[in-house]
Amino acid sequence: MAELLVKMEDIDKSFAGVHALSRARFELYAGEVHALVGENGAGKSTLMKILTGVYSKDSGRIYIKGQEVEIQNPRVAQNLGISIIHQELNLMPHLTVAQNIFIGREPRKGIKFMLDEQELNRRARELLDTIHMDLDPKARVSNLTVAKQQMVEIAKALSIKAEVIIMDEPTSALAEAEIEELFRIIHHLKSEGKGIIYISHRLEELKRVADRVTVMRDGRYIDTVKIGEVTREQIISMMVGREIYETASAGAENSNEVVLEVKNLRRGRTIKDVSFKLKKGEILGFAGLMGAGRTEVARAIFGADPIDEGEIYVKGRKVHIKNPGDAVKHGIGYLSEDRKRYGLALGMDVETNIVMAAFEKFLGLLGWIRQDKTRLEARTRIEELKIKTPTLKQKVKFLSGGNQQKVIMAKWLTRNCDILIFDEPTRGIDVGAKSEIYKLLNELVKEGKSIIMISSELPEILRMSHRIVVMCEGRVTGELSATEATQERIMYYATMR
Amino acid sequence: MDNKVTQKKSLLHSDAAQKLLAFGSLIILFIVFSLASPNFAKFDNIVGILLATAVNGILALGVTFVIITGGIDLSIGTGMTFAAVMTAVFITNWKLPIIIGVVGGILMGGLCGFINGIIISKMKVPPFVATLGMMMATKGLSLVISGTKPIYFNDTPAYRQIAMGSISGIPNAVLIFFVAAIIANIILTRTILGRYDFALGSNEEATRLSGINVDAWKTAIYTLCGLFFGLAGVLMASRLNSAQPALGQGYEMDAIAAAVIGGTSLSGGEGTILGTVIGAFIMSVLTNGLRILSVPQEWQIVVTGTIVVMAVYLDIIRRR
Amino acid sequence: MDNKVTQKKSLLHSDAAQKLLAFGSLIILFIVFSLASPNFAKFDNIVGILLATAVNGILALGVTFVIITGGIDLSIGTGMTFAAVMTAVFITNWKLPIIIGVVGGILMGGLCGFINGIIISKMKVPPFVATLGMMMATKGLSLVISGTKPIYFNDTPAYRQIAMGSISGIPNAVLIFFVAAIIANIILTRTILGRYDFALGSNEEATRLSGINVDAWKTAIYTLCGLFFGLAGVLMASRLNSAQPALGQGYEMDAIAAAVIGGTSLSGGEGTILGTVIGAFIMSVLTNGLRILSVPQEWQIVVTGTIVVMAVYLDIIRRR
Amino acid sequence: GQKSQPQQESKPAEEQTQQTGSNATGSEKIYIPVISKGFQHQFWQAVKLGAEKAAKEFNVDITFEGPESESQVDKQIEMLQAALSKNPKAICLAALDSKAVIPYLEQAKQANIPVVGFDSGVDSDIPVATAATNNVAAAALAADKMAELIGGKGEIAVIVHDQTSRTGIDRRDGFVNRIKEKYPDIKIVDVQYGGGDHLKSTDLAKTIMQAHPNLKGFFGANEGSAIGVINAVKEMKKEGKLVVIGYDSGKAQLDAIRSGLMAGAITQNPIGIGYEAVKAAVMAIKGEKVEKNIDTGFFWYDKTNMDSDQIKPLLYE
Ligand SMILES: Nc1ncnc2c1ncn2[C@@H]1O[C@H](COP(=O)(O)OP(=O)(O)OP(=O)(O)O)[C@@H](O)[C@H]1O
Ligand SMILES: Nc1ncnc2c1ncn2[C@@H]1O[C@H](COP(=O)(O)OP(=O)(O)OP(=O)(O)O)[C@@H](O)[C@H]1O
Ligand SMILES: [Mg+2]
Ligand SMILES: [Mg+2]
Repeated sequence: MAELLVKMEDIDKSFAGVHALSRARFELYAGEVHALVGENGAGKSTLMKILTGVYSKDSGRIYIKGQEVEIQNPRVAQNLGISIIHQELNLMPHLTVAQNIFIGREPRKGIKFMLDEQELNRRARELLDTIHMDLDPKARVSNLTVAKQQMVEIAKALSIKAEVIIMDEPTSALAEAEIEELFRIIHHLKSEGKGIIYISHRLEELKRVADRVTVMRDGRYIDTVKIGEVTREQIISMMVGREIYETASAGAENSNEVVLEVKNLRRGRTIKDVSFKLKKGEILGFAGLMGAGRTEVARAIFGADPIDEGEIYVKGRKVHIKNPGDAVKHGIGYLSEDRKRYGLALGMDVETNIVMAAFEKFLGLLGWIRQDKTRLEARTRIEELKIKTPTLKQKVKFLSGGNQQKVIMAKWLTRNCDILIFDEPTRGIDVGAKSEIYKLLNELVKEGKSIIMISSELPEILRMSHRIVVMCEGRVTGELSATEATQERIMYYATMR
Repeated sequence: MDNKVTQKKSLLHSDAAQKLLAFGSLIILFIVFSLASPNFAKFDNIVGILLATAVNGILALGVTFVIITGGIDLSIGTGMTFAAVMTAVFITNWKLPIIIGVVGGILMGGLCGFINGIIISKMKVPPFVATLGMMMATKGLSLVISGTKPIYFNDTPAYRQIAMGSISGIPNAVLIFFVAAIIANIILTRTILGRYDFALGSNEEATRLSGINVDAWKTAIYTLCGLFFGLAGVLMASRLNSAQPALGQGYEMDAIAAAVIGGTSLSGGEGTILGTVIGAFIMSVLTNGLRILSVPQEWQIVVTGTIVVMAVYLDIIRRR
Repeated sequence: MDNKVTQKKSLLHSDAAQKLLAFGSLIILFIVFSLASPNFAKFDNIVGILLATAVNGILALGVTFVIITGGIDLSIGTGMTFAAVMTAVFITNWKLPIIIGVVGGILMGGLCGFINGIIISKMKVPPFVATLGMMMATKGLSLVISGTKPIYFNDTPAYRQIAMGSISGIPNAVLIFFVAAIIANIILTRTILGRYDFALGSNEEATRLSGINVDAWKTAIYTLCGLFFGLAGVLMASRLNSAQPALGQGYEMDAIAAAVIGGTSLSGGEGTILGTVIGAFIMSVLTNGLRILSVPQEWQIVVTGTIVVMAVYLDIIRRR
Repeated sequence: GQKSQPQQESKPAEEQTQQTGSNATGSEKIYIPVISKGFQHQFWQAVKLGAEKAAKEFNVDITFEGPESESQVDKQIEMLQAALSKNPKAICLAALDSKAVIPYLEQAKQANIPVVGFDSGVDSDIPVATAATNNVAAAALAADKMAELIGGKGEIAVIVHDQTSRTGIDRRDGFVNRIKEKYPDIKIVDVQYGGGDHLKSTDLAKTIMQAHPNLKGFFGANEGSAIGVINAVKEMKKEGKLVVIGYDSGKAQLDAIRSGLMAGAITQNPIGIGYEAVKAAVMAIKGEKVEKNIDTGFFWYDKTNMDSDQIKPLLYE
């Protein structure tokens, strides 16, 4: 049997008011990919943060290669040969790709403190080449898209010659091609005898990469099983403690009323002539590879970025959207793909974030906020979307990723927008929550709302959309109805340059 | 039994207890000075402290709003002076009724704040630079307009009553400060302006993408700050019975310090009016107490510096 | 052909051209003043401007490092004075050799910075408050130590040469400033300290998670800033041939303004030494030019404020 | 010094009656707060010296404090207020704005606390005495000397410490008006303000000299301004080409006068001001009659007379 690299026993951790882990357990052998799954807030990230010295455990023991260790800070973890790709991006946006990858381990020359920038870039280039990443080492990270930033994170973790590599939802921001590349890298690492901890909500991935899977629920250890010996459904029922219902598409039951029409939209080099129509009561899927320009289109329609050319019609009337305020007035809401940067006031409470876009509804005289009303509204939304939060006044930054996403959805539902643009709505969200969101999307369109859903997960696009628009390099290259769409056809258009 | 323990705990962590504890440093200072000098806790001296806090406190209230957005306003000190000078011009030079002069002075403060807001939100000049410019502009203009001479309110003795008239021994300036603090607290916690104030400081881009007119609200917040320093100018002029055109620079740091000592975070998104009021009092109790104890002036400065750091440190420990 | 267009474009967008453009406001100011007064562009006056920039420039260099971390240092002005007083104590009162006095003075600055760093990183006191405390402490201590009297370097005439000796008409202070700027630039762009400086300002938590000892590096950066204001103190004392204990407050704002005008972002993660140097020059060219033109002082202030805002606005437009 | 001798001898008896007369708790000394216009500048330190000398002589307690800059009228008022809370027997005050302090003086009067003004007067008859220099006349004397030394014509410039403070205004106006009235051939090309900051005044003076290469004379209206001018002359290597006139003393100015860099300066009698103020306060407490206006005088000094018995005690290093 291979060497036991990591053994965590009876780990307990509480945050103010939240018991995040109770007697959690985990083991990792050399040369295995060990998946860790659980619902949002199950404590996966917390457990890994304890292993990497970000949080200190309240009690419990950690053994690395049989030795009991105390991991007080991230440096200790690094020295023990543990590296991690955090779920939240942890990059220095003002630094370049290469500088980010080697932060803390910069090559020096001459005296001890002098940097060898050339060597740094060379090594970064080398690393990026070996893992087939198309990134410029000298590019500033703040100029990269989320997907590319995620790749920088991966490169950073791999650059540490670690024996244990933790990946906390590495694929949530990636498209198919990069995911393939990541899997190739994982197989390679595995063959070198490294241990990999793999956290993901995309359960279909597990069969392809993982050897064993550990399931957590409510901060507790549930079970560890060989991946070949369980079905997806079994994993899900271990995760949620109940059977899950996965909705099918609502079917093409929409009217022909066009609520949003975009004509010849252009913006810089990223949007080159985009036209499409959105009908009432329809989910319009937007498919494409990373960087196809879907996010750009969404932002442009929403008025977040200025457009160079093009016309937008809402319910047949031509509108001029110069800023998000205009868009909201015309009943358009936008859920960004990067919820922390663009979606949430992280330091504020759940209630405020929910009513943020619709304060007008709750105002009394002189801008007075009717707090009874906002509280009621927030409470209703929390129940409706099953948002897990201890109180209304909890700061959003302490919620798990999935619940944060639900808070943003609640915000737009409160605003009662008729046209909703969801950019990667299920990114980083567990199966349970995902199915809830699908159900919700279906309910919304039944109520007569119209949805644009941008997603890089083809199964999701295929399952949910009434129609699918495929983009490639800033152009609309194809449009498919739900009945004619298949993965292959979408990929065909998505690569049609 | 289990229930009791929880109750006890919740009492300790209750809001009221928390708020009382926040006064910690202030109370300690107060007790120490009272024990050290019999003259400290006298009614007259307390009134003196209150009065000394009023102007700086009102400045600090205004700048609290700005700091919560993650911005800064360096023009509050000289802007206050500008408002004072304009009030004096209205009342003494132009012979306008006092009430119009007062409202005019406050509005002149608001105007400065409005211009700050426009430069920051529309021209995208960082708040530090924009308000630094306004600081210099108002400082210079005060001197130009007044002819570098104080303007007195000798013809209008009623003007002095605005700050120095008193109700049962408490000067109006103090009452005005408390009323201003209450209003500021209501605006910050109960109105949409306050909510957007925090939202801007917490995540400006997310706020914009929620369809909120970020530029307009930011301008409104700087304008509000301007109205506060306008009010401070009116009170200052009233207290000195004159507009002193050279005064003002340096006051912004005292006010910002009061807000920051009171727990307002310079990176935005955090702050309370109560904290700012306490911060302002910590500063003036310290100054007054050390004077009462006749500590040599150079040592006063050293001690003040040390205690300010310790007060904030205590607060940090308390919150853990 | 297509190639040519690209080349042309890349020339315009080349680093060199970008840097030249950054001088924009400075060059415009220079041309305007040269045209307005024949006395402005004279060699002696230029040297005067350079000399007037030296002390503020060195302060600005130091504070640039701190601002890049997203922090602030308000103690640079009075810390400078403290270093000057200590130098004078070493040399004049204790009769130590000049070189030891100079090194000692610089190290005293470093000590102040070190204490700032410890209070900020270990005690988690916000930089604004910690350095505000240090500002007061050093201000008071300078007065205490000197007995509120200037300390002269009359027994050691060589001391004055440190700043005022000259090489082909350029005073040493100016040369020292340029050397300091070059060293600062190397530290900021070529050493690990500079790298972590940006990393801290860009995302402190991510830096910590990368296994970097954030506290130690932060302390190092504040210490470096202290060494710079220590050097400024030595030069200042040398130029005035005395340590003036009452001087210093207000200098911090000028230095911070220079850094910010030069494009250093108060929210951290951005800044260049070249920018700071240009910022410092913009400030002193403005002051000098307006004085040469004998603009009345009150108007000088107004004009300076306006131009500072405009210079930054121009820079913002240019970068778009 | 001579007159105070007999008073000092009769002091113990006086003090006894004072103590029994007051409701103080036994051995408490008479307390007199001295509130000046500043404390960091050399001039104020000299005033403090004089005040302390008198305090020692008459066996009273004093405190000496002042705001950091002469524009901080409100800070001075707060000091005054804190001082009033300390039950003083008298107060010495150098008012920054003589009108703005009047209400507080009235408060003092009601509490039977005699007020003695110093350095400059207060527009009120509450102060029982004022020990001050006539700054306008003093600056006019500087103007006369300037005219004499540059031969009655040419360009001159002035650096003043402050544009708005009483001393700044008086010295500027005293100098400028005298030149305008009496010396039509002298042109004042620039009057600027350096805040009393040595470094800023140096750069300021240099710039003025750049702008006006034909400058023949330069007046610095306080110590910091004067030293700024001297530094500028040194740095521009214009030693001997310019007549520099200063104000007050301090080591740097004295050295400059000795070395000929500075033609001379006006000195007030800061030690005398502090001494006379406290002395008058003590006399007022005792109910003795005090002179309403104590002119502490001002003098022109230069290389020739600075070591004389008359001038030397007025100068401080
Ligand atoms: N710093 C913190 N302060 C307070 N509560 C926290 C903190 N970090 C995590 N929690 C809470 O601990 C619990 C576990 O969170 P964790 O992030 O480990 O979940 P997760 O399994 O990684 O979820 P997800 O799949 O959404 O990433 C959640 O209830 C979360 O709200
Ligand atoms: N801030 C930016 N600076 C420079 N280029 C950018 C920026 N944001 C996006 N781009 C570029 O614009 C193009 C379109 O990106 P966009 O994010 O819209 O694609 P997408 O289809 O939404 O893909 P993703 O799956 O990554 O969200 C890409 O080439 C991307 O690199
Ligand atoms: Mg997680
Ligand atoms: Mg996208």
